[in-house]
Amino acid sequence: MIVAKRKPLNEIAEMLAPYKKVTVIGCRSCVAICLAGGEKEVKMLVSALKVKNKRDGRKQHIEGTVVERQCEKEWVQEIEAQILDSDVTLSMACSLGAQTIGDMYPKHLTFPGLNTGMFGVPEEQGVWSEKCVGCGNCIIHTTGGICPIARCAKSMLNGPCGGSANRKCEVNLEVDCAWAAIYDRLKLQNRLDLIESVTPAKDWSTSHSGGRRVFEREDAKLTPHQKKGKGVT
Amino acid sequence: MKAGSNLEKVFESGQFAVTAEIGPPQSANPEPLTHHAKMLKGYADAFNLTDNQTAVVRLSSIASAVIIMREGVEPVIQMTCRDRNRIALQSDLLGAAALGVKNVLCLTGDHQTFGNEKGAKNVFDFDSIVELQVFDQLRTQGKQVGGEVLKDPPKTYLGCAENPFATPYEYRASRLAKKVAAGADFCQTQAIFDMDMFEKWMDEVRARGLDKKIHILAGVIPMKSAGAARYMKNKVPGMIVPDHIVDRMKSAKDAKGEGIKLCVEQIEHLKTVKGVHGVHIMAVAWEDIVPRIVEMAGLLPRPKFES
Amino acid sequence: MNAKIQVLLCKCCSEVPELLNIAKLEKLASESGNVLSVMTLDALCDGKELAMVVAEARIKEIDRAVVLACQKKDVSPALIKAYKRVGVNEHLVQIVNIREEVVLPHAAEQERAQAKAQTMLLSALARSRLLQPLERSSEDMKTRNVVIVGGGVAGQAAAKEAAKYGVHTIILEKTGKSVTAPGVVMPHATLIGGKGYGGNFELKIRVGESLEDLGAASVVIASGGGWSTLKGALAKAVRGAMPLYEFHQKLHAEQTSAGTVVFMDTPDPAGKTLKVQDYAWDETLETAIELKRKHPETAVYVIFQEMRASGLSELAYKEAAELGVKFVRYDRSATPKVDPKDPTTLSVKDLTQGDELKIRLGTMVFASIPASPDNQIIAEALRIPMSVDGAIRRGSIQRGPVSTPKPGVFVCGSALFPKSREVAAAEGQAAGKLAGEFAARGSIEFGGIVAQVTQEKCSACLTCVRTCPYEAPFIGTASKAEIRVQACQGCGMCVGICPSKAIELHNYTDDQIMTESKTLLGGDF
Amino acid sequence: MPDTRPKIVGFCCERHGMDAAVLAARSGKQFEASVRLVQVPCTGRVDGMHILRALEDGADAVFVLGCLEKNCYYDTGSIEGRKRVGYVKQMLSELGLEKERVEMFNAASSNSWVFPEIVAKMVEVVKKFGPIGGEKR
Repeated sequence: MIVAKRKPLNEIAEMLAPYKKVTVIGCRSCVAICLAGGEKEVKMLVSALKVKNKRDGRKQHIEGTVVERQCEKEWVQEIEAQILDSDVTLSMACSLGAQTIGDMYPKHLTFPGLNTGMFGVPEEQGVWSEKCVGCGNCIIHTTGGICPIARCAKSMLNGPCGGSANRKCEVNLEVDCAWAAIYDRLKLQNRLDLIESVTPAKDWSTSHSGGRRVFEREDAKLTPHQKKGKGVT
Repeated sequence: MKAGSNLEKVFESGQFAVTAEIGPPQSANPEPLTHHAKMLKGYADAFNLTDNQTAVVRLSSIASAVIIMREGVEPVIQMTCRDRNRIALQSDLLGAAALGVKNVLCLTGDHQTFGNEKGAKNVFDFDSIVELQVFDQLRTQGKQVGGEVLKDPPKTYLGCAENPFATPYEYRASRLAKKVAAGADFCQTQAIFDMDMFEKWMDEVRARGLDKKIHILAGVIPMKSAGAARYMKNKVPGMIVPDHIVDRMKSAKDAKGEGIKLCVEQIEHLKTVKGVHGVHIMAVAWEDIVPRIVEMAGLLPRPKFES
Repeated sequence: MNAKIQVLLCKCCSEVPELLNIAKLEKLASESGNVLSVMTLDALCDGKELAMVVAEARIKEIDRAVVLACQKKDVSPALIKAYKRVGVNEHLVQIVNIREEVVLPHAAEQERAQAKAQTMLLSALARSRLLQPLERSSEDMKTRNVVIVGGGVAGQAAAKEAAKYGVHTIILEKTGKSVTAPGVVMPHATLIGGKGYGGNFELKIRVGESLEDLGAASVVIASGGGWSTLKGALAKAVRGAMPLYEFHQKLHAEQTSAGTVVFMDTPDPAGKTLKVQDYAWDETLETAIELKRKHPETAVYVIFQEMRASGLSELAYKEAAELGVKFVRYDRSATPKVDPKDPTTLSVKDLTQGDELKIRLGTMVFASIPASPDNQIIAEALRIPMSVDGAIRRGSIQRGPVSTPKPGVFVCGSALFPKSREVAAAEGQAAGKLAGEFAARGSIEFGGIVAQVTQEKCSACLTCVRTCPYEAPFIGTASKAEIRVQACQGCGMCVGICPSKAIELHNYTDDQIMTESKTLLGGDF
Repeated sequence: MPDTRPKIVGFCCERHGMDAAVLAARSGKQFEASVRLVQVPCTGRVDGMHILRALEDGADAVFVLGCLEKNCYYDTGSIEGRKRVGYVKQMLSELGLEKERVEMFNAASSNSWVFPEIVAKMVEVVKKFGPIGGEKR
């Protein structure tokens, strides 16, 4: 899932300072699960900002609300009035949610309350770790199910670098070397032959490197006839 | 003098500058570079060496610069942000300076999907404006972007490129202003075919007083054929070729001759545009024609300075 | 819904009126919304005035009460019972501790005390209006089985005690040794899995080679320590090294060999695998005394870093010394060593005397008991926590010294930490009593103040599932969290942590809590 | 001039937290009348929002009082409570507000002196920092 982290509150307060009426919008999907932008965080943020305003003697109306999935127009539409009634919206969703609101209401100001971090796995309560960078061309069937692109600091394709010591990454000694883990996994699976074959240069055109990506499925898309409102006449 | 390059001296002396482009070969053979350098020597004040232009792998621009310098020709190296991160860019700037390269043109770079390595992972650690800013800080304060201060900073004359014909047009003068603020000394424009539009942009540039802060080299491309005109009109993003020019090339009996004539006319006109301090001739794969155009445009002889 | 509140002002045997103006409080109460009755009582706790209270409640059709008195425990049982008779739900009776929160601690500040009492009254009224009547339900236990894991000293004592409550005791003994206990004893049986909650556990057990299901009303963990896992450099270096337990058995069977006996705290003196409190000092001392009594000629050493002989065991220490047991204290920086070339000599630097001792070894006995590796399986089967060193972890002492955090699961003996047979037996008896009592109830009561999920808000993030110590929340068939009310203890931990604010605790909702604090802050200070 | 006095809210668990307050009173201890207690079943029920909202509603300082961590009636409740308070402290710090205004305490019900100490400590905090957004009292 998408893992995000709340921006430092002083940064948020500064962003919002010039505006009289603020709506804070959370999201019940990924960011709720990663404890960054669900209803609880929204309510606490609203309250914390109010305490700060009280201290600074600033008059600012702040209210919070939450939508099911902020990255989808239909859910955002439900709170349209609340959004447009404010001077600025602080999105407590990932950047996708913030951009959805921004795209829907281009004149309206929408600011990010979170820093969107990564595709992460909730390893345990309160710990999320990056395991995919969305390169668009998955190879983990050849690497024991462990992604070296995301889990190796150098995204190496052909085994561990020379900096690996005690099976830890040279960049962060707390982090396991991805290739040590791959080795163990392949050994366990009796597939160590794979470590001998040279993986050639990766085609990055499927990743963000190839430009912004849009995935489409023709069979899933609604035809103009099916669309409500602005269909064909 | 920032770097004391020939180009800088031309600009500083207030004379109308001429630069031209030399495309490094798609091979390890330095011969084409030597050939062009010999042939073009004395016809332009400095020569641009493109940096894997359109993301096609070519002999590196720094190496090319050194090769043409052996022939007594001054290079302007292009440095794009596509293939190098800040470590490599700063390192190459130092390396180029050490090799005697004095002019550097900062570019973001064409996306690799246009070239012959579509599967490449791009870098884009910087964009061209950040690159200018970082290089300017490096040359003036000797300070790296990471904060470390170097003993002997590079002496470099910094250039940039700007395209008055790319959308949104309203942004274009602002982009130039940002590049000026970031430290650019000179600017090469995209090839100009639509003079009205260029002049409109120049109006805005002058209104902002930018022409006083940066030397603008107006870009021109001599065309060999009507096909080339059509290609540039339809296929090259951010290029505007008005119909009358395409038509003129189409109806010409001697397309090459017409192309040269057109280019010379354009240069004659650009000389009259206030704030334009020179021209940059991009004779893509037609470098041989540069001497003739320069001569016909009355830009000879090129100024010489005591070194 | 229109709340009909009765306000009771207890004078607490006239302690209250000495400081507070009761008339003012009465006036404030009667002028507040929804208050239909205000009564001032002399002493609510003596029960004499209850009839009057409920008579009035009946007439005024009162449905809730705010009672300004003392601590809840002291006034509520009788009052709640009385109110119940006139149809006032027990969860709508709110006790405000005016005596201990105001009258006693602010005796010198009449004006401020009065202001505080008034604010507390208003706050309680505000909260009272938001309260909901709650019902409790019960569920029959499907079995009266008390399952005891482990047939050692503690397990046997537990079975014996539990059986007194007319329940069905079942001992799971992992070995084939004979176990003397009432009820069923299953040899070669271990607990390997389970689900459910106190009153209705469904356990999975392995008996020999086969897997079986076993229902249980309550469970006693009496699985002992990990004697068998004795490891460490010294244990390996010395031939004939053994755990205390084994030596103890040998001593009883008259099978000890001649020569010096060294009792040492741990086979791993430099390691960090065991904590000092894990050493069975009581039993070491007892064994050393027994040995010295039986074989006075045997040289006996006790080598230790730190001895924690608890309570009366201090006397055993004295007795052992008098019998000639030599005590040697060493430091972790100079741990006792055995020369690999001569594994019969132990060198140790005596911290007290300062001299280097060379002891010729006969038998070496280790007093440490690592936690049993079985604990892991047992803890996972019953979904209870373990301590960091691998023992079964006890719950709050408020729930009793042999209780785990999970209702219906009790623990005794060395499964908690190493201890002497006597203490283990006593603990077993205690655990057996509680487990027997628990199972004998025949039904479990639940409900009232429990958590409830608003499923539309739930993101199924599992935070509640992971946080709850009682496994009350689970993700149900609708892929949303649900609360297993039978297991819910009403602590509200899941409520406070839910990132989607999808859970509320009955009568401690956010709204109720924040209304209370807001009203409290609204008054004069 | 009632507004010159510190305003302190304490969220107390109904186990050791409340019991410690009651025992203090029964032992004859006197403490500042500025403290207002809100009873919760367990400090694990406390939500950062409750604390922040109390500050918003006029509290100068807020404390949470639960069982000792190793002896929490609900096993891990006071650990949860401590974490919630810690998060609010972090939020206050990020905003440049005094994190000392919010504190977690643990008490044993058998301890009569700890509650008055807590109140005294919080009163000191308010004396030091004054009300939020006002003159020092």
